[in-house]
Amino acid sequence: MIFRTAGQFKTSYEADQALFPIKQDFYLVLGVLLLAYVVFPLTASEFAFKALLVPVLIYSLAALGLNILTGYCGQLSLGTAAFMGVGAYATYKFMSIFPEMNIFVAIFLSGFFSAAVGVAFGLPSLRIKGFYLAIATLAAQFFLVWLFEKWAWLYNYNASGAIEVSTSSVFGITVTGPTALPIVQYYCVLIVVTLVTWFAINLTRGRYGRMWKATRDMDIAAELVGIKLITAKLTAFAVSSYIVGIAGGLLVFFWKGAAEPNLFDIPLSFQILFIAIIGGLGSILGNYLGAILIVALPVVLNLLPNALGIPIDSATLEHLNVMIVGALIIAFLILEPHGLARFYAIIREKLILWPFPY
Amino acid sequence: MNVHAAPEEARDDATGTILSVNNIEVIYDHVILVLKGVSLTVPKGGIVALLGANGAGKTTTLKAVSNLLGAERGEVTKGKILFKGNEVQALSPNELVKRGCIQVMEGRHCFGHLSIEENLLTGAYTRKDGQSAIKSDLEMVYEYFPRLRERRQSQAGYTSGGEQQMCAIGRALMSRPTMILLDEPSMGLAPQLVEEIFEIVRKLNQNEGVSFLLAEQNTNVALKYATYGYILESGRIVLDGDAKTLRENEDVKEFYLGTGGEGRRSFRNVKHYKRRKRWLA
Amino acid sequence: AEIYIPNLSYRTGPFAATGIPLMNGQRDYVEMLNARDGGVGGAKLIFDECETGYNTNKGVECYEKTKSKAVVTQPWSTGITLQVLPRTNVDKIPILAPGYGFSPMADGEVFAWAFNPPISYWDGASMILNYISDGDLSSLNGKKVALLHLDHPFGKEPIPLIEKLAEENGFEFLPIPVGLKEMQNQSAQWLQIRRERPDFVIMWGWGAMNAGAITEAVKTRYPMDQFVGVWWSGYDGDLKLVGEKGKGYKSISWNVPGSYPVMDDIKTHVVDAGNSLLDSPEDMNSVFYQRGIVISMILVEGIKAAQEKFGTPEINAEQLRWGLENLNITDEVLADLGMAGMTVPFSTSCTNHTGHGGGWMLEWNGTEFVQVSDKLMPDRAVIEPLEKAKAAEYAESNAPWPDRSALPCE
Amino acid sequence: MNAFVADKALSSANPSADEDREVLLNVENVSLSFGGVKAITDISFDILKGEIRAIIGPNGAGKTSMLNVINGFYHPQEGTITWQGKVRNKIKPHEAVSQGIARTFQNVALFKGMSTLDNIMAGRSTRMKANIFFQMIWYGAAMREEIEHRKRVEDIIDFLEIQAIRRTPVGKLPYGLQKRVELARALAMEPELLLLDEPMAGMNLEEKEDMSRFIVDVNQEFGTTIALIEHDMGVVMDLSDRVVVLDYGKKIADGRPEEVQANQNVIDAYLGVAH
Amino acid sequence: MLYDVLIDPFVQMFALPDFFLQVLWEGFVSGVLYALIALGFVLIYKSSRIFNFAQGIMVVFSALTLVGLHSMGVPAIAAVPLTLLVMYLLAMSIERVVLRPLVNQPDIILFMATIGITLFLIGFGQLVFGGDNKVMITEQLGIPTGAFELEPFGGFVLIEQKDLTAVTLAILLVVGLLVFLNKTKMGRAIRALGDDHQAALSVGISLSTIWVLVWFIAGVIALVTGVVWGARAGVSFALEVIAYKALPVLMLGGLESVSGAIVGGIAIGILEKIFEIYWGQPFLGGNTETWFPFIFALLVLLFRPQGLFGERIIERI
Ligand SMILES: Nc1ncnc2c1ncn2[C@@H]1O[C@H](COP(=O)(O)OP(=O)(O)OP(=O)(O)O)[C@@H](O)[C@H]1O
Ligand SMILES: Nc1ncnc2c1ncn2[C@@H]1O[C@H](COP(=O)(O)OP(=O)(O)OP(=O)(O)O)[C@@H](O)[C@H]1O
Ligand SMILES: [Mg+2]
Ligand SMILES: [Mg+2]
Repeated sequence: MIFRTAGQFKTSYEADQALFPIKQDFYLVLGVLLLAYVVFPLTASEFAFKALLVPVLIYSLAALGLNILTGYCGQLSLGTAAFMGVGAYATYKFMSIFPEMNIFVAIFLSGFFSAAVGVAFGLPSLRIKGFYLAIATLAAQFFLVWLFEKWAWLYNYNASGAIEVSTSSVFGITVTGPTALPIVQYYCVLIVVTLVTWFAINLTRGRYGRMWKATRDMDIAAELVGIKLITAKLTAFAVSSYIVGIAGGLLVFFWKGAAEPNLFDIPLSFQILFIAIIGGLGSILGNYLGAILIVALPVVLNLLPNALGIPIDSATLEHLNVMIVGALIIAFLILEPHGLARFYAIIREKLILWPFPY
Repeated sequence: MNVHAAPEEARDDATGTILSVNNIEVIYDHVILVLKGVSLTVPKGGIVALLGANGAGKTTTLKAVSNLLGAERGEVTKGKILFKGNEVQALSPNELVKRGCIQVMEGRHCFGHLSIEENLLTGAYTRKDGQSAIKSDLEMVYEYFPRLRERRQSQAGYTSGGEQQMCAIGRALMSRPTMILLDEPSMGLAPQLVEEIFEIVRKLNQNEGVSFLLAEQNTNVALKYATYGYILESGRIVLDGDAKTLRENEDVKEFYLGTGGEGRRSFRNVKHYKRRKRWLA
Repeated sequence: AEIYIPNLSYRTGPFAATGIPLMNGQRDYVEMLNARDGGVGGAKLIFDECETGYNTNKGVECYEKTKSKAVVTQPWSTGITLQVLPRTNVDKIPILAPGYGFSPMADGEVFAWAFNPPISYWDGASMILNYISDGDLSSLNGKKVALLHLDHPFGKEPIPLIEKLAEENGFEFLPIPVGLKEMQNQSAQWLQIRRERPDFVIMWGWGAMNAGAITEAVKTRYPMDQFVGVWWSGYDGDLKLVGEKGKGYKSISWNVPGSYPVMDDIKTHVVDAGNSLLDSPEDMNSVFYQRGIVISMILVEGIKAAQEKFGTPEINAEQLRWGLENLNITDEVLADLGMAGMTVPFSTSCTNHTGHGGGWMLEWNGTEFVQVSDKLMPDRAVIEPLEKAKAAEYAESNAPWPDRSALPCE
Repeated sequence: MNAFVADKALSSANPSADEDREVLLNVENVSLSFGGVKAITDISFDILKGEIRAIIGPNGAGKTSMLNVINGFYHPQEGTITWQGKVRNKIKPHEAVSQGIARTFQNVALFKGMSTLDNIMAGRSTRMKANIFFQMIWYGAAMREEIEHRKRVEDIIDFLEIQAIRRTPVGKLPYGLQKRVELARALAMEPELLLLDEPMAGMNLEEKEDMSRFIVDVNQEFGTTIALIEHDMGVVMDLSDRVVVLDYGKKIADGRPEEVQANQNVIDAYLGVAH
Repeated sequence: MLYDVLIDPFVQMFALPDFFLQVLWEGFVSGVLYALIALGFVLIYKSSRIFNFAQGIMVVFSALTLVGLHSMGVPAIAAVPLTLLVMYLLAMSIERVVLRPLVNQPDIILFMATIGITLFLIGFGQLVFGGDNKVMITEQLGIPTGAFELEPFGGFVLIEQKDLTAVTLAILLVVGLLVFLNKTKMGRAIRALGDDHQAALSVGISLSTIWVLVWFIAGVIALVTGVVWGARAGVSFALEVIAYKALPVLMLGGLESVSGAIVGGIAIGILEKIFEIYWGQPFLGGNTETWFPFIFALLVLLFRPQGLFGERIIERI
């Protein structure tokens, strides 16, 4: 009864193509936005902001970027973290060359750098496919991280080789640096993420989305129906790296506060890939679900023994955590290879049909 | 010929039955019900055709028998399948091959990167009767399909559709089966080749006593070579009988042979009208 | 009363091999105090580990997780130290990074909340250079000194100082980085050493890198007596991998392994009581286990100082900051603690957060590390201006950096 | 198979191949080989504007390869192709599409993860221009364009009677419908020349009849020229205006269906004794 | 400047020929070791199109098991078969728990699953064996540890006996695998399986048997790899990262080619060393070995998208 689609007829293609063809979806999204914009900020603790809310948002944004490339365009990439790094270092350079610059402008401009780098490393995708391409993206991963380490100009010749976020403010409110309030940073990230998500939804359901999906599903056929593979693949690389780059900028400026090259190494790439896959390839919603799971899981696992009163030393706990995360990943893949988004879709489907089973 | 009333006791007593499928139900992905109680029997040394429209469930029936459903998230939820008198639902496909029942899959699944000869040799995977026996069977396959001998060293992925079809059938023969489940052997083949392949089916049937259960769209040819036929519509057997009787059935003529009424209709002048099959009425 | 002292430890990951003995030492000293004296000054010490795997990322998470209750943060990696450094000003939690972290942290006037006693990396580099040049740096003129270092903030720490000294004293300085992924496969680095034939190789290595380097050195036949490591490159476990062949390898250290009274207490109250995480009691003799004890001792002395000054057993983070700034660990104090000769005496102050206590050279004799030098001291005259300059630079690039007006020197 | 000849008389006569009709595509002395394998040897034939041209031949004769040559997926080593009177240079497949050549495939080549609607819309990719920024905000030019093309696509959907499956992911459709969606996608490209590679393989009679109806309608209502590969002789005889027969990469016959059917070479190589 | 970059490195190679030979040898040996890891990947990829990311951790895990068993007092002669048994059990559990339920899923899902396996084994391994660096029981296994010193061109080239052992083992493994894959029924079945699961099932090839077998062989290769790597650098979880070194090798040699693995491995080993020594260290600040192999393989791939020895990608429509 909750999901009744009957009686909602569309009389024009505009209406049929609206973002939420079904009213209930609209209310659901409204509810989620309300939660994110009003309820969480009122209730969350500092720890919740820093360890849960902000990371979930940033990771899901990065996963969204990756999903456009891998889930929509079918080009497996293992270099996400490096492209995040490009975004982060570009933002850092912008902010240190033009200290008065608005941080959001800097972040959105930096996206273009990572988009350009993404396109450069995406060029081989015109020849190379599948796992070969995946390994090739590792070239970007390793080369860029090496560059972050060796090119001292990037980190302003800091002795440590790390970049550190200085304090900056927008409209008189401190948004970055150690003195920025977590809730402010949360709102900053949330706004960016909402905006980019909306863009991504539009892109994926329009012409580009179709080109990407066609390339993913059968690239030869796509070419034969008139899609230029070069355009499809390179725009996917560009858009994906752009979003990923923004996520990188946010990661450093609104969450970590500092970063060394290592941060952008392969484990982060894998983590983002996990989120995209566990969430569901080729789905926007999945990124958020996946990020919630992957971010919350270790936090919960860490708190669990304490909550249950089981004495366990930190190393053993860590080993167990790693084991459990590994096992859970496998379990999730087995239960629903198409990810949490599919899970949600099935539930929704059932609700529409309810009370009939088929 | 009757409209699928009580098939069980009518056929199961026959001692000459090699395969009998009793009232099976198949579900894919836990939700998609595809076969809704299908029963059929194949007599020893018989050629039985399984006819029906696209998506009727022919392939599913064959895969249920050969136990290849698992890999596609499908399962038999009801009913029994007896091969040579033993229940086989729980067996793995390779066990079934060892017992002499092999499937030739729809769509020519050849091993693309293996040469034609290697493809054929994989067919002998379950055999334990030594190299020389396998060698001589290989020769036999080449006798049946001279084209394969010509292309024995080519990678199967680069051979044409017809050659791949021959390769798939030849590969099945290499296991020395007593029963072959043949899925759409004629699909995409030139008319001449279709006849050739069915001739080989007949030869095998007569010379080696191999039984066949074949799923076909090409009703014409299928009923020419088969001894008995079943017609499957959306997961149910709607009609069965001797090949000859089926050939003369008005409905079959109308809907499967295209020769109903005033002889063969032309494809150019098809009118759009919703026809109703009598058995569904 | 209870005092919560978390430790951002790493018993997992590629650096676990060297991390574990240190963490064990730290833990066991605290447990011993709890068992023997019921804590410190009437306050029980709650020693809690948060696992970082030497990963900066996780380290920062641990910092965030523990900071609300903690009186101190022990980040245990230069990378983590650098990242939490700006935050500690805001969160008002002292960093205790004994023998690691950012060398300019010595400048307490800039880094009010950070402490790296008894000695900094630049002090260490200076002491090593003093040792290999027999106290006369100018004798290195025309020679070549290589720095084989982990390509990580930790490994890069000594570079500015050595660069400066090389320029001043006319020796050639050759940094050779080892990437985190190459730690176990250093043949390219050692081929470079073979080609360049440096007169000395100084190692700033950690974890699996140490064993890899020593193995390669043996293979390349680099003379062991010209090969010197920082204190983190002097772990018995690493050298045991090469055994006899590593004979002559040296490592600077600010603790000397041996049997001290305090060790007996730990043995009776912790190890024998079954309350230690040590694999075997033998490991108590290792350099690193004992260094872990020294590290906890420094922290505990800070707590004691704060308790005395503020007259309360349950001190808070800001009070501990004062305590760490007013450490005075003399030979007498060490003797009282049953640690005479175990580590260097030092004292900290408002302007000096390191203490610059000096150290000794240890040498691997094939089975264990033994002391082979008198106490070595760093060249403070050279280091101090550099520290001041870099500290100011840091404050500037992290502007607005809080000054000490809120925490006037007393 | 005498029935075929008899049928011919019954069925309404094919429009006789008009000699002065414009030549749409001309293939001259084309040869194509892969390594050692000669797929096409020195083949010439033409396709007239508005006709249905069948290409038949045994398996491996090079029929599919021929289509691949026509739409630029393979590049012949020798020979020339003239398109609408102009000699065509080496082109990319997507260029062929913008020139007006669309096709379907022997093995269904739909975009399995996309809905029917999206598959067909994808066929219009070359005609859509809105830039990425308008796409992003889904406003202005992008929105207008999307709706305009959607209307065209809906017409095709109505024409092929696939309204009910608009939103279904094509991977879940039965084979027959997939073939139909593929046709719809090709039609969405609004081609001059439509290449159909075995559109009726694996179909039952009823579906073949439906498909035939669509092909004839496309040809007659839109005036689209069609090149058709098919193994069902009934279909070929009834639908096509002219037939070219290939065997082992060579052309062995070319002409009106009934001529070809009577040709001894064709009977030997392809139809078999029974026909 | 141009001279420094383009000519001088070559001049140096000739100026110090013994050193250059040593560089070649070191590169060759590293290459062989990379190839060993790559072999495990290839085998599994060939039989199931699974990109087994867990190969690296299997190397560590097997070596740790061996050393761990030995330290528990099991003599070397018994520890080896026991380790093999453990690897067999591992293969069996992976087949049962991971592969069987995931049959016919997209490549990327299986790839992810192997990352899951990797994490699980990292956690499990450290839990059981601890994280410290252990010494490989080289002597107990009878691996010679001395070194030969050659003296060409008046200089010296050191050749360690354990490296020679590694090379010999690698050659034996490669030859063995080639024979096994191309000449035996089982090998043919493995290759068939890689092409088409369903068809392989239909001709009676049992997926579980083959997968257990293949993962077990990969486990054996992992053990050999673990022993020779461990002999060089000790055994600890830091060894896990060497798995990355196998990836460019695979890319260069071709994901499903055994000979590609060894040729690619040696090519990459030698080239990365030469590049690092003569270009990377002097001009680029060193540590180029992390990315050079990838970039190099990438460039080669632009000309041969399936790698040097990979199977041609069959692209037909
Ligand atoms: N793996 C699967 N998952 C879900 N549904 C499936 C699967 N395989 C087949 N089906 C569905 O089951 C029904 C029967 O399919 P089946 O392949 O058995 O038909 P068929 O009679 O062989 O048809 P065709 O003539 O096209 O080969 C179809 O509607 C099909 O969509
Ligand atoms: N990409 C390719 N690489 C190598 N050989 C090829 C390739 N494409 C086609 N061939 C070969 O060219 C010949 C003609 O193939 P083609 O697919 O054109 O045949 P066809 O006439 O369409 O046959 P069918 O009716 O079976 O589809 C075959 O022998 C085939 O093996
Ligand atoms: Mg079928
Ligand atoms: Mg064809």
